Amino acid sequence: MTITPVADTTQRFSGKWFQDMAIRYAMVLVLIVVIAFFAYRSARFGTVDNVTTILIAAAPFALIALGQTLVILTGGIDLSVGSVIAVSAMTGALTAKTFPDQIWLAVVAAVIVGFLAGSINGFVVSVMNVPPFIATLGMLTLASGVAYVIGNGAPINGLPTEFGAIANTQVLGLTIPVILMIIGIIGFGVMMRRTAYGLRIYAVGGNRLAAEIAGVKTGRVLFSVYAISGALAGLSGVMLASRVISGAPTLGSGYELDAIAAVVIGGASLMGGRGTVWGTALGLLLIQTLNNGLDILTVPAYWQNVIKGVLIVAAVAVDVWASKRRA
Amino acid sequence: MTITPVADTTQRFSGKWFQDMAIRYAMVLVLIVVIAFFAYRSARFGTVDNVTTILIAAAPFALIALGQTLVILTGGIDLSVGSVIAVSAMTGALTAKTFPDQIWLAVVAAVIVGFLAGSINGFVVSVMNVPPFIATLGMLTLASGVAYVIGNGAPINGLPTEFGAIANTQVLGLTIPVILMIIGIIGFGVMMRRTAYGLRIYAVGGNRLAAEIAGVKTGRVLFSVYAISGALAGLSGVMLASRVISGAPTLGSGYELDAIAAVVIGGASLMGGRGTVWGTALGLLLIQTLNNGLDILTVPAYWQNVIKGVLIVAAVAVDVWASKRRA
Amino acid sequence: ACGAGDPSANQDNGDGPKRVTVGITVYNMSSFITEGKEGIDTYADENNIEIKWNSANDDVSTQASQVDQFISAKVDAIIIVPVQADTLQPQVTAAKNANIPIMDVNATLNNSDITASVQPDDVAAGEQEATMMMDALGSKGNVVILQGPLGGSGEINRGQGIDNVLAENADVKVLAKDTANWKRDEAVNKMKNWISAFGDEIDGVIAQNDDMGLGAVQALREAGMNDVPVVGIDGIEDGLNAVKKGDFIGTSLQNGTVQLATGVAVAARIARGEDVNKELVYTMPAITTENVDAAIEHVVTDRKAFLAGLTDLINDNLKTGNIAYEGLPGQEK
Amino acid sequence: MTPDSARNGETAADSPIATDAPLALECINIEKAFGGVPVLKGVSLALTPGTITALAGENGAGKSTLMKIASGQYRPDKGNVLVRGHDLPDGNAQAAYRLGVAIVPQELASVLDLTVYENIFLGRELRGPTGLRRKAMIQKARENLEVFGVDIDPSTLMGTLSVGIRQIVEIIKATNTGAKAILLDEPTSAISSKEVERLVAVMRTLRDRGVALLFTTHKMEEIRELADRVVVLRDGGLVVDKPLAQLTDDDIVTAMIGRELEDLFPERPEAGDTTILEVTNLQVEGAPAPISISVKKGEILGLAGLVGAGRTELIEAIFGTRTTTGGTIAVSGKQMKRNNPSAAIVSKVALVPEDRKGSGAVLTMDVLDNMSLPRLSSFSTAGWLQQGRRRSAAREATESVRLRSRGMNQSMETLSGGNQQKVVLARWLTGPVDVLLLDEPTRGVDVGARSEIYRIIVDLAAKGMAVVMASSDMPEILSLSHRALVLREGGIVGELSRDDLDSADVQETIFRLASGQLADAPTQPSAPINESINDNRDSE
Ligand SMILES: Nc1ncnc2c1ncn2[C@@H]1O[C@H](COP(=O)(O)OP(=O)(O)OP(=O)(O)O)[C@@H](O)[C@H]1O
Ligand SMILES: Nc1ncnc2c1ncn2[C@@H]1O[C@H](COP(=O)(O)OP(=O)(O)OP(=O)(O)O)[C@@H](O)[C@H]1O
Ligand SMILES: O[C@@H]1[C@@H](O)[C@H](O)OC[C@H]1O
Ligand SMILES: [Mg+2]
Ligand SMILES: [Mg+2]
Repeated sequence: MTITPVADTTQRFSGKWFQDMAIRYAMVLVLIVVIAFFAYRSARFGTVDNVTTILIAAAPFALIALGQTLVILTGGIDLSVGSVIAVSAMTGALTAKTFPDQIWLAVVAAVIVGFLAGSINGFVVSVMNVPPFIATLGMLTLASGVAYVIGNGAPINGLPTEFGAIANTQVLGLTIPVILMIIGIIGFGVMMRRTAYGLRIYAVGGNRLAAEIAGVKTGRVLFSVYAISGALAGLSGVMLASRVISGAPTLGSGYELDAIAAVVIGGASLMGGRGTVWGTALGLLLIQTLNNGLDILTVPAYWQNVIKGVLIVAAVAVDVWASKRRA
Repeated sequence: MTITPVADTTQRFSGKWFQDMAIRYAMVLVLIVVIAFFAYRSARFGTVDNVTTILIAAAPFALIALGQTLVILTGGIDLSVGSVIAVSAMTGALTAKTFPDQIWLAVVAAVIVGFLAGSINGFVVSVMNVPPFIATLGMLTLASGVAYVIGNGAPINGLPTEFGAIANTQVLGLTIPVILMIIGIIGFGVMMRRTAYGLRIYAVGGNRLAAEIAGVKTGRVLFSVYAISGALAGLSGVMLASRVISGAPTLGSGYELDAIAAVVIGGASLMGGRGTVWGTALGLLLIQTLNNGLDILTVPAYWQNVIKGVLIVAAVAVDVWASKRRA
Repeated sequence: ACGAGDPSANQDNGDGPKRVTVGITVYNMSSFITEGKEGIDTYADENNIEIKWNSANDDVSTQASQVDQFISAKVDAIIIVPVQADTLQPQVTAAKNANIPIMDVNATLNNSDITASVQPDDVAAGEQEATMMMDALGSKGNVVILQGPLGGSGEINRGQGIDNVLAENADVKVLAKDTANWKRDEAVNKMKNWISAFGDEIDGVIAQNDDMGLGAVQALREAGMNDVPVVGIDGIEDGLNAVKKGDFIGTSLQNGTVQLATGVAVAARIARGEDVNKELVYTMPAITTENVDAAIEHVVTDRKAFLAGLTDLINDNLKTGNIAYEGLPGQEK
Repeated sequence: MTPDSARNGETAADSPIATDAPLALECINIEKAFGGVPVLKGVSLALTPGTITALAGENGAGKSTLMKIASGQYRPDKGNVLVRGHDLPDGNAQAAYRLGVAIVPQELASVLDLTVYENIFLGRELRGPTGLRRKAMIQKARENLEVFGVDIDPSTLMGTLSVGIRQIVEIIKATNTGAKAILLDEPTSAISSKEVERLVAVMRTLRDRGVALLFTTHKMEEIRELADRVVVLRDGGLVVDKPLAQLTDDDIVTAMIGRELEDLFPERPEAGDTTILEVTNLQVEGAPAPISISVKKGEILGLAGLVGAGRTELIEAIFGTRTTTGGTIAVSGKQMKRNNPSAAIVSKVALVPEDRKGSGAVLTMDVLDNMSLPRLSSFSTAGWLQQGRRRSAAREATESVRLRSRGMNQSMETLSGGNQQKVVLARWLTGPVDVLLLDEPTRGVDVGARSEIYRIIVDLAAKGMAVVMASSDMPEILSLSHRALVLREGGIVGELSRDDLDSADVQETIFRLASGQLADAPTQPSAPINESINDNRDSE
């Protein structure tokens, strides 16, 4: 065949390669511009301390954004993560209060609760064929209710200080949630590229029927991504609660939008099949950098919203423009 | 040809007819069960007064749910309506305060602001090709910021009582928002069935390329649905503000989720191309009936969430099951 | 403002007070409200009052519908803990027209048709916490301020109180001021970012409630800044503990159990046609290391006993007019 | 016919056949590259009113790209398009439509959630004072469908129809717009010869009215029958542009593939004796009666029929993607779970579906990933992909079908249609298969590759596989099958042995069986073509 010799060179510069580069490149560029602006305006922005501050704030979002990435890749959406964070945080706090000597139990309990909530989502979506938006909206409402029920309407306070150790312990200068975030991004990034499971997720989102015909057990794949998303929300919830040593039923409320935004800013399509973990990490970084930088410049909250709204759209518009140009 | 005589019967009992019936029927059934339960538990539920209360509560949601239906039919989503309500309410209130003698100006100003916000969404989606989720999430953030900026962080109070006339005047026993809701549902319902514009909205959502090569100005169609959604949110905003005679930057916050839920419960697909205005009206009625009935039974707020979450999923699950059975 | 039903219909018939129904709509089930609800339930049980309870999920329009429902259900009195000040005018008018007394409790409605009010003095609370901070700083230094949700009466009035005090302390500079929406997790990130921006220029943190103050404490701890004074308002469990531990220089106790139950007590009296003071102000006692132990008993450790004495406490308070009295050291009837 | 449509018929018929009018469509020096790789290298093409031009070329030669540029879907890098002398604004499909260009894309662009008639009338809806005239549109759509002998209810949802019928609907849509230039990208790939015949008649009628038509096909007979002029692309360059009369078949094929073609169909070795696939009383949901078939080792069983005969349904039912309510399926004597595609794959049954866009390929993924999907577990150890192993297996399989791609990492959606088809077929070649279910296996595949695929199918059969092949391509059925079944309305109406298939009048026999006629050759189209093809763009 004539193509074989050409293949090796073309492969590196194939449409997909270019597109990938363009997508990453444009968003990275936007991020660099944003960072440069903040660094120019404030000498404190670039300090190690402040980078740590950004990472710590990003960590709980990163965990749910990772789960959300998998869900969105299958063409679904998980609106429930915010509430699942609340219910897990409450569970974790309650467990810690009940077994103050076995703090690890709080983590286990929170993750299990998150996993269960996610599994219900997965069941409702994959077996009962309820559209993910409704299934997880139902869970959003339900879990938020349960979070209040657990504390009988009130936050769980007066927790043992050891509970704070979960999120506030430092290893090599990084707190545990930050480490989990880094492990999570690398782990899921590699998983999506290097494992059969990752490939199946892309296939289910790209074309469920075609995946089915190619022998993928699409129901199982669907179920699993929601379960994973739930478990990660559980982990995120207990980390959040541990950081402020309190379980509140309002914890995490509204986080789902930020998580979904990070995924979509990162180039994923809500129709499924398209997107990467690295993209999500970028999107997350952009949002968190904006939050931090605007606070540092003490821009009032409502102007922050105005600026953030415009910048997020602009960033994605640049990205769309770039990826079209270079395709 | 042999079919001509058969045609009339097959058409009425064609797959689509059955499917339509099943979809409507199942959800109507669910609604009837819910209503029957509340009526059985509370004598007050079925009173004219209470039905009026439900309708009044439903009206502002209905307006945005109608716009949302069009947007979702094109395969998009409009997350910004909640904030557009806020910014329009603030505009309306400010206008009423400035021109207390020309209350109608407040309505005009609010609708124009909503329309402008929607037009920006439409432009960003149709011309700049930014995914609707991001475009309208940006507007959600931006408009919410602007709403605070308008009142400089505070609500606009001390409005002329005439401002209250907009939403609280009764015509034939119904308030103006309720009448707008009824006109809106019928008007949009008929529009989607009877006009070329309606058909083209379905086509753009079903397959944009197909519409494009059939000469449909898909960009314009896309633009228009966001503009309409924005204008309706503006109308909804000024009605809300008038109802409580106050403009607050938090007005409407979170309404987008309820509106989208109504559309999806009504059988629309978030992928576009599928759904009806009647379905949306049903979905809306279900949500509002639950809100009202659970309040009347004074079910504690958090248990209300638990129940609502389960029931919404169950209703849609029944619907999915039924439409599959009968398709 | 009056408008309660005719007194003749509300006479005691036989033993105990007549049974009345009070419809209550609250902005949301915040922890403050949840705690208060316990007080309400306790008081209602012991005083032949039926409560219809609705939560508005922070939505004005929902709250309007809930008031509509109470009116059509012909309750004997309505209590509103409003989502937003200066709202619900048409609904209040409708209640008046239906001869149903209507009250605002915990946050103001600003409406001349309101029958009665039980309100915290948020301006005084703001002044109180700012004064504590001035004392701690020796009226010199830089502070940051964490605000409640913008536009809410809590934020506006406490902010006013803080500003009043700051106006008299020219040597204290406000480095930054922004909302963390009453929330601990929002406050910790906001504070962390301010620490990035200002480092040890920050000499004190004024938080408009305890939750945000506690978030600030966490942020300071993470940054290794252990001697920056923080002050809050509310006297929630963790806030009181923070005072005890020295993480807070103080707080102001807004005992929801007392405040909301007082609202119900007033509503019932009006519904029964009894005479009662209709403009009640709850002045939050300052909590410092001096009296924090007693406060902890009332709010946390001895809550059962406190609830058992609630009816008597409120009935006494209504006679003296100091509805915030709960027998803390330093408090006077 | 309603008076209404008669009037429209007249309007269209009135349009003069202008012999010295400007060219209907002109492409001048078109260049286009994707990601730096040139796909069209300066192609010029002129369509004269009242002519039919065939656009031929191998898979990936650039035919569809050229058509997309001519219809405003793509922006050319260089060069421009003139429609009746007017400049076509770059990449503006709506402008192209308004200037009178209609297209039937290769990857059908139907709105699946709309009905057949809504699809046909989209963009030029019939409107009255009270809004859409749905009844009138239904009536007209029905007449249009009759031209092709398709008797479906125009109110049927497009999404419930098979690809063949969708293709017909799209042809109707494009040929009824009153366009002056009509581009048909492989219009015959999913329909049987009977419908092709109708299409031929329609295209000739349009030509006689002065419309310029451009069509692509991989079938020589169709070029012979229809074209006035033939244009051949190779590797993005124009290699032939001549009147048909000046070209032989061999000229065309040689121009296309750059070499001479050997025999299209290989020799079929005898089938074996052992039964591999045994389908007993399989009740397909909605079918009139249960179906039984059995296929022997090494046997190729052809399924013939008209569009909508139920071939696809039968094949899907066996594989498990269409619900069956009774009966048994056994592979090599072992009972297989019904309604369960993964069980089918475990039983070494493979399916190449008819609708490659809907159910064949995962367009968002690249070639390698699509190739590895069916055998992921054999390409991974403990869940980890063995890149080397799957890459070499995929490369081997794609080479055997002569895939033209820019490497394994090219995204599926940027492959040409025929090359996508090759991937969907080739992905099963990376491991053992006992029963191969093929539904229109060479849909859109060029002659060169087609002969490869036939060779592969015969080789696989020779190695002991049982093959069931539904096809609308008559020569394919006749020359490849050991045995053929004719289906009609979801049931088997005839069986033809190898001897029958070799007999001279076999085509006619199949037609008769397939259309339920007892005597005579294929009938005339049910509605007179001349009157039913008209400009429906009358209501704006
Ligand atoms: N969007 C795109 N991005 C990158 N490459 C593309 C894109 N579209 C087409 N190509 C490439 O352009 C070449 C020509 O494709 P085209 O679809 O025009 O071929 P074709 O002649 O129609 O083939 P077929 O007979 O298979 O339909 C192919 O190599 C294809 O991979
Ligand atoms: N009378 C009819 N004429 C044409 N199509 C019909 C008719 N009745 C039903 N159909 C459609 O044809 C479908 C059956 O077609 P199927 O795809 O199974 O057959 P096929 O022989 O493979 O046809 P194709 O070649 O178009 O794929 C049915 O599901 C239905 O949608
Ligand atoms: O003090 C605040 C209280 O007044 C409000 O009602 O809820 C939040 C509290 O922090
Ligand atoms: Mg092609
Ligand atoms: Mg078929």
